[in-house]
Amino acid sequence: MDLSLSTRTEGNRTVVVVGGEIDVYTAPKLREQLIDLVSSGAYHLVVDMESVDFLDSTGLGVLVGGLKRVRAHDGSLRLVCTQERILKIFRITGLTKVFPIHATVEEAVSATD
Amino acid sequence: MDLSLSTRTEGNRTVVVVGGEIDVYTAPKLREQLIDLVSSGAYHLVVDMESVDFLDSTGLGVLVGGLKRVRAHDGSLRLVCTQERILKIFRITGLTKVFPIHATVEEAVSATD
Amino acid sequence: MPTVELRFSPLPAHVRTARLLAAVVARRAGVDESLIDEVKLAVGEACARAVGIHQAYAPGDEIVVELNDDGGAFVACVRDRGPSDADTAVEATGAAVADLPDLLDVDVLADPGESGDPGAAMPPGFGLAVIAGLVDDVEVTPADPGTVVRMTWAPSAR
Amino acid sequence: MPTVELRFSPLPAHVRTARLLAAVVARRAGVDESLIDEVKLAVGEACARAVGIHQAYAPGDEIVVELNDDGGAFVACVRDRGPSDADTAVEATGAAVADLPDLLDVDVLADPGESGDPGAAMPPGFGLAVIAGLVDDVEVTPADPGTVVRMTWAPSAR
Ligand SMILES: Nc1ncnc2c1ncn2[C@@H]1O[C@H](COP(=O)(O)OP(=O)(O)O)[C@@H](O)[C@H]1O
Ligand SMILES: Nc1ncnc2c1ncn2[C@@H]1O[C@H](COP(=O)(O)OP(=O)(O)O)[C@@H](O)[C@H]1O
Repeated sequence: MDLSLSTRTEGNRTVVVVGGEIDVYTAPKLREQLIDLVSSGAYHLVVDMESVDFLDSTGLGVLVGGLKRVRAHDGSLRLVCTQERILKIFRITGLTKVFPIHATVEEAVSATD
Repeated sequence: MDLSLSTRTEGNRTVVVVGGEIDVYTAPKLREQLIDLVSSGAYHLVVDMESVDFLDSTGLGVLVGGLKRVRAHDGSLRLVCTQERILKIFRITGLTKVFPIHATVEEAVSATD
Repeated sequence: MPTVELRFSPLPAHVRTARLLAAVVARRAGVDESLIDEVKLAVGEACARAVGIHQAYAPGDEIVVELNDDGGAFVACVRDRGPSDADTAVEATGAAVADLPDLLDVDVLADPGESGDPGAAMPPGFGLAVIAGLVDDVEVTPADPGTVVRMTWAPSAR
Repeated sequence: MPTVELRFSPLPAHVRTARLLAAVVARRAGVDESLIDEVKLAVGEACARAVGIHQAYAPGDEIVVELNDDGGAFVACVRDRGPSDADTAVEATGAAVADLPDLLDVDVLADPGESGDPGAAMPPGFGLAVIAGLVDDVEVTPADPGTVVRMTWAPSAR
């Protein structure tokens, strides 16, 4: 299964819907997408991971890289994820402390820090 | 995918419905089934292969073995198969000349030589 | 240098693993979807043949499958370590495909014994002949010891 | 003797192949379905780590994955041929899991360069630490050259 990506704007947030496997093979595509968004001035990102089947540490690295980029512009990167097997990876790595993780896109889009 | 087997009687014919993969790993199960049927006096067999996903030469060997067994009792072994990828294997090996191959179970059950 | 190489002990269960792997690597190498069944069948036949030979002659040795997807074509090589003439006579004499219907005359086939292996009804070389009937580009080469069955598929135009 | 062995050139695409193979062999070895995701993730991490190390230090060498399903347990070994201390410092000093949140303090992580590799934001040893966090039974042993990451899963009761 490959990676699928689509983006849309909701107010001042940009929602990136990711599907499939984020791994050492596909992570570069996601990374490129995040870089493109930040370059085009989108600093408040919501990454919807509900359709992600697989996530490895390379994928985590790309998300952390994205977070660093938006922070450099006082932006935010929020995740949408309720899948236990994906959440587990964030928990094991302590990244639940680094990323705000929401149950729905609506919640993430309307969240303020 | 594993092999699935079920049998039923229609008149003096015994229909064996095979599903999944008939290969070097699963062929022994099919072989055992055919031997059991012949031992119990079922000499007119119809093997329904419409749900078979994969067939290799070990599987062909089991069918040929079955044919030899029923012939020893003046019986018959008919196949039901319309799947092109399975038929191709019978054609390549010349076994279309050895097995009567039918489009439906009804046709096979009512066939006479 | 092969891109992906699988080695396995001579057990029928591993033949399925080899088939699955060949399908995945072939897809990735750009082999057309319509040929994937053929790849699975041919690689499976070559591995099943090797498993039979190893079970008889080299039960402690592993079978080697090399899958090469880095050139223009997809190449699968299956190497066994049995005697190099274990069953290649049919192929070597050029019988192969053309004579298959003869080889298969059901009346001349050996009677399958109760305890024999399930493929025993088929003549030696049958697996190789099926491969030759399926795949356009096959080479069977004696190695020392064993045999290498090399199958090549062109990538689909893209 | 490993039951199934996969060797592959250091390319990210082959990591998926290795993951898939590990899942298939683990299922067949009787590993509980609920642990299959863990097997895929852990073997994938070990392979991705090895690919990164080979790309830097041994691009011409193959990575070896051994999958053993013939004992009571399922054992996966991933061998690279890089320097044996390429990234094992974290593990060797016992940092591993406990210190992961510290390792990951987003403010101290290196800035990901435009052209760097996608995992560059993560500290060395991160992949190993993830494996240690996931799998109860992991051994990381220096080889000469390289490292062997050995992961063991008990079969489910059946
Ligand atoms: N992680 C995986 N698990 C199972 N199968 C996979 C995996 N990755 C790839 N495959 C198989 O490999 C094929 C090609 O995969 P993919 O990586 O999507 O190809 P591409 O190189 O075209 O992006 C798929 O059709 C699938 O069968
Ligand atoms: N030919 C195959 N193609 C793809 N996957 C396979 C194949 N054979 C087996 N598998 C995988 O291996 C697992 C176990 O297969 P199976 O042979 O049915 O197990 P068992 O040994 O329990 O009969 C399956 O869940 C499937 O994922």
